[in-house]
Amino acid sequence: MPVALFVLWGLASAFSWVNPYLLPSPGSVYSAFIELVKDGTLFDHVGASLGRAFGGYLAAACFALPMGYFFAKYESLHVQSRLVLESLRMIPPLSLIPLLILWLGIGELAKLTIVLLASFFPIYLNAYSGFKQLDYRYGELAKTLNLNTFEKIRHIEFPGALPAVFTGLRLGFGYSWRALVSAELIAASSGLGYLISDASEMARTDQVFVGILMIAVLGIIGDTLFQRAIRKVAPWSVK
Amino acid sequence: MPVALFVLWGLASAFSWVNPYLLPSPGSVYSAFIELVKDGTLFDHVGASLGRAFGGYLAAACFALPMGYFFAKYESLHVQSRLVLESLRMIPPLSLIPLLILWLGIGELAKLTIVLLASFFPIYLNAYSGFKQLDYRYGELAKTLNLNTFEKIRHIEFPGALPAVFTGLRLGFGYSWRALVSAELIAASSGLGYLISDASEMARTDQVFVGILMIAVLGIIGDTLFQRAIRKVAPWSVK
Amino acid sequence: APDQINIAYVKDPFNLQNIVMKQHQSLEKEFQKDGIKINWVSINSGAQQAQAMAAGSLDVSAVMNTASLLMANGAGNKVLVATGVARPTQVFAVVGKAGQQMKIEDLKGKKVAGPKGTVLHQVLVAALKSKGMSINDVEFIQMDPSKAYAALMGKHVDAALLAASLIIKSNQAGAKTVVTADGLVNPLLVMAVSEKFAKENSALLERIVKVHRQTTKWIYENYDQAIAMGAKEAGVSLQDADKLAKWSHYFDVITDEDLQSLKSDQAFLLENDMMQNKVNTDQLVLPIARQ
Amino acid sequence: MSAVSLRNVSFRYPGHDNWILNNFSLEIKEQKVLAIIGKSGCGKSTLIRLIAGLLQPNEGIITTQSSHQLGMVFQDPRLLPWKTVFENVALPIRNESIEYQKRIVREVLELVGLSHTESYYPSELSGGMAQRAALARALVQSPDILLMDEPFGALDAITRAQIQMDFEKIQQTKKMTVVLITHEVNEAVRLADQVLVLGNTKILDALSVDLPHPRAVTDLHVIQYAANVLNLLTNS
Amino acid sequence: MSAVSLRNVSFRYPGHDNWILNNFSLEIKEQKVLAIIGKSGCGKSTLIRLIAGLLQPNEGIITTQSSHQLGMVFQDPRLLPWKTVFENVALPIRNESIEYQKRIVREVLELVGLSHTESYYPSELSGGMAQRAALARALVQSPDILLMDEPFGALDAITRAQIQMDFEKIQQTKKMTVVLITHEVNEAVRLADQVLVLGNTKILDALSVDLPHPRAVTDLHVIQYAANVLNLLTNS
Ligand SMILES: Nc1ncnc2c1ncn2[C@@H]1O[C@H](COP(=O)(O)OP(=O)(O)OP(=O)(O)O)[C@@H](O)[C@H]1O
Ligand SMILES: Nc1ncnc2c1ncn2[C@@H]1O[C@H](COP(=O)(O)OP(=O)(O)OP(=O)(O)O)[C@@H](O)[C@H]1O
Ligand SMILES: [Mg+2]
Ligand SMILES: [Mg+2]
Repeated sequence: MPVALFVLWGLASAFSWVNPYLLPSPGSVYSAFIELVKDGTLFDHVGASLGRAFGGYLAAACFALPMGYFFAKYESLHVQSRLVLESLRMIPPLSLIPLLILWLGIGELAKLTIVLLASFFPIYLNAYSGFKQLDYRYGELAKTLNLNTFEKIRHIEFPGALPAVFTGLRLGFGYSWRALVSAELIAASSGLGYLISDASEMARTDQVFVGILMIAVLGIIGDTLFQRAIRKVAPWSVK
Repeated sequence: MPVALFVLWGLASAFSWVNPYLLPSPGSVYSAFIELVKDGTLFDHVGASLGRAFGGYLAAACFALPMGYFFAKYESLHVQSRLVLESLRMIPPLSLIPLLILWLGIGELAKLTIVLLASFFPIYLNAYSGFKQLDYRYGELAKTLNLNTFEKIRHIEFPGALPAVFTGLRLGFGYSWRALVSAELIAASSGLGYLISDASEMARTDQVFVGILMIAVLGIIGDTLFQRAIRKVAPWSVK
Repeated sequence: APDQINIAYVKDPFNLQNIVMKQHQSLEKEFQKDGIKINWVSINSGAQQAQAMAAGSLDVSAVMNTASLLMANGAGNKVLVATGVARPTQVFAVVGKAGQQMKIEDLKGKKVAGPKGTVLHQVLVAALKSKGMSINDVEFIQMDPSKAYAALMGKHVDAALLAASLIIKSNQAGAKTVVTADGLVNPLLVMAVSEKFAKENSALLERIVKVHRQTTKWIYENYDQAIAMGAKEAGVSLQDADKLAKWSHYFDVITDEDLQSLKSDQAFLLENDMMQNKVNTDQLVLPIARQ
Repeated sequence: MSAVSLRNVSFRYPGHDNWILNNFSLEIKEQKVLAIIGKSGCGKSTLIRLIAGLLQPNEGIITTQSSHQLGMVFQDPRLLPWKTVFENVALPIRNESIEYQKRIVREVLELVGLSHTESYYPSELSGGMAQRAALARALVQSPDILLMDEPFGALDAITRAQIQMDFEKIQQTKKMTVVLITHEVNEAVRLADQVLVLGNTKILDALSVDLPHPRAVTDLHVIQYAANVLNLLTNS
Repeated sequence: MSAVSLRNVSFRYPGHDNWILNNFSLEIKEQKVLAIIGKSGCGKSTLIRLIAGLLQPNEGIITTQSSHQLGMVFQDPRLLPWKTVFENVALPIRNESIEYQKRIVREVLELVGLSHTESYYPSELSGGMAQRAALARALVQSPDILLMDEPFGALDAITRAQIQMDFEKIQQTKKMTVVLITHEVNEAVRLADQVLVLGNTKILDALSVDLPHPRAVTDLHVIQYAANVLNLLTNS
């Protein structure tokens, strides 16, 4: 299927079915790619974006997983913070950019926060519902085995919630990539998101496509590594 | 907690701890709200946005749920389409706007597509993993009971996957709201997202806040209704 | 004195002075002896520049359009003019759909896409007015230029308000320019500074302005070299770079005429509900900008 | 005629080397009760799952008449947690009219002593109650072939005897083809026309029980047969 | 001295009106085996869960010595699906050294006849094997109080007799306090010092079994006692 799409793209360009100013030919995208690789800027962009996407993602995971766990466990915490969390979940991060600039300035922190806001909720909500749906029978077992909190998480709750947690982590990872364009609207001078919006401003559609394809390719590589890792760590979770 | 935040906001404004240009006072937000209500534009914005958010969301759900189901069932379908789907999942919708305009024009279709792209993946991936993780023992039961495909979905697979599906639907709903700002960057003349970006461009921070708060409030109401509905339809899924 | 200056780097639409100033590290050199660090931050959006100034993250913007500057001031965020940069009359244009050459009159009843409240919008209004029409005679669709460009290429609109490279690209795609800002409005790009910085560090500001003016001079003296630099940075061909530079009309000292166009800009913004409070535009221009 | 026939069936679980059944043949007679006993882990459940078509043999063929309706009681109750007892039990007759469903389900719940728990969810049942509900679900449609994997294992002696008796009666009228896995030698002899002793990969012994129904556990003949079976089991 | 004492305990499940235990008192003697029998659904599992502290009584108090270690065999095997048999069984002694764990776990798996399935996941076990793994998990730490809810229910007669015998031996040396729920009257009489017949909400009858260990099911005294218990059960 990807091959078919690629062929279609080639044909569409070759026979000028579509406007080449909006959908550049594979050839011109390739030469834009080579050009960007040669002058080294592509690596700068990739480097900057990788840092932001992973940084924001890791931060999101670090907040979201414990929150999901504790909120599932102590429903009152969940109820308490529901309004604030749900608001944050619904509010478009793009609209928060001015406030983020106010509080966090125009440096990396604001960009990381945009990524964090984008990827936090799938991780959090999936963890929450994963921990919430745990089979109570294993909870009883934990009690008779005298497991302490940490042991209970390790032996019972985490493995039990893992399928849901894993889905959340995968989703969050995707959203952290997606958020790059928004994040790099804030005073960025490098990064794939910046490349895309800058090139788009200058009608360099070929460069836009290089940016899009890089994001897609890196994202897929990341997702694949991710799935490998989980298969290693928790073979039971992926039948 | 929401109350505490509100009080903090009031105090911050009253004592000018922060720049009112970036964080307007509750009073000025309120009067902007009244102003927008009086001239009736707020209702237009809300109406337009509700239509888009729900339209895109419903479309996303209509595609994502069956896809999640069939891909979980027929792994080869999943493998086949993985590259394309994962690419779409990673690519920032903002960067696709020019292409969407090219193909879908500047009407509602392009906006709905942005909303769809934003909310599709949580629904799809959660449904996929929900259906994938189904207890095989109930599948055996279905076989001995001679359930046909539809009966199997109705009695066994759907209820079994429901907790995961529900989390996906909730997440997707949030993202459909969030996508409004991006969606309404495409040639919109009304909608809360338009209100926010327009007001932000014109330095009308008070109106920006009206827009943000409306999105948050409507989103929370939607989420609450949603949870009520699920509790009615499937009481077993929320213990 | 501060130990660093945060200054916005704005390369679009083809701001050659800024490009050269950064490449030559002129400011870095100027302030090296004082131990002051220059932080370039890339922010293209005028609105975002103003927000960053309000938040204290930005001191100076090398290039800001006057509409953003006026709107910020109208909302109480004091941003002042430090010196002139360009009067890019041909950099802003109304471009028609590929195919026929449209005249302004032909726009009647047509779909025109572009960004509201900007010079481009102003150009459209002025052009229509010059033929006895108003903005209500066209179907105006709010979009930023890169999206308007896409809509024009996809033939979903009849005309688009475009700037700089987008004009060149659309012309190459067969779309014909209907009218430019030339003779209709006087678009102004200026160097802007937050009121706080202007007050507290006027000496530093003077030196920044001085470097900027030296750069402008250098560009006219070493035109080919400057064009090559700009072409590379903006990712356009030498020809296009030359075209863009010619369209831009770089300058430095603000004239009475410029003050007048600031006034008419404000009138336009007020008229279109883009500004709430009128400000005294003369007071927005610092004395150094005029010498 | 055979209701089910297995010919030269071999089976092992994917990823495991050991054969559970090896070149295994068996004819299951129409309208008769076949009891299977054997040590824990010898392959009884695997055999019944092969017959039900839930597993595919690596070699050999298994034939059942396609017109035959199948009922199955798994070794675990396998009730759907999102359905009440009533809804679980009504599942096999889901296409009948509501009135019919109500009547029949109540009848069969009465039989297994669960009348009062119609509206309970499975999580609210005791172990034995869940097992009885599963039995009720299998009986509700009077299947042509009934496969039961230790259907009475979690019941106390009294309840068990009661249900055995009721089942014997039903079988006398309905004449289903039954495969019954059990650990209770008495139960096997009381209910079955033939008792099969299963060992690793093969049948160790078979014994026909030629006694008239209804049989009583206290009947001397039954006791005699039971002693024989226990002997077979012990010596195997 | 009592290992566990229940005083005037009443319990009903939240949202249900019927009392499972009502004003229920019981002393469980240290180092003795108490067998509980009773009809399906009468409240045996509920009682054992109250003793284990998994449920809280609505009224009355339950006291156990806090220093006492608890072992429990649930009515379902309740093995963790993400752990192998070895890992599941080693869970109660997770804080001991690896060498010790290996030694002890292998010993106890040997005892229940699961040596060859150390590395199996629970989904690869037969019903009886899973139950034996659960039993092994409870025995691995030689708890002070051992609560067992039908621990041998899914085993065939031979394996069951074998494990009963082994358990009797262990109990003779370890002298745990044991509560054993069972449906097998013979089993109760063979293993227990006292047999309790539980009915709805209360104890119907109690019987001390004063026979020396080891006991054989074929012993006449045992048969006599078993007949008595069955009588109690039938008449209750
Ligand atoms: N979670 C629950 N919620 C409501 N009622 C319950 C729950 N668990 C058990 N019951 C009810 O309590 C009663 C006693 O159940 P319990 O499991 O104690 O029986 P039992 O004696 O162990 O039976 P069995 O021998 O069948 O296992 C039953 O009527 C059952 O329906
Ligand atoms: N899913 C599986 N994967 C691998 N091995 C399995 C699987 N299921 C069962 N086995 C193995 O197959 C053998 C037979 O299992 P089966 O469940 O048929 O035994 P059984 O005779 O029903 O025993 P029990 O009386 O204990 O229920 C066992 O050794 C078991 O370990
Ligand atoms: Mg079995
Ligand atoms: Mg029980």
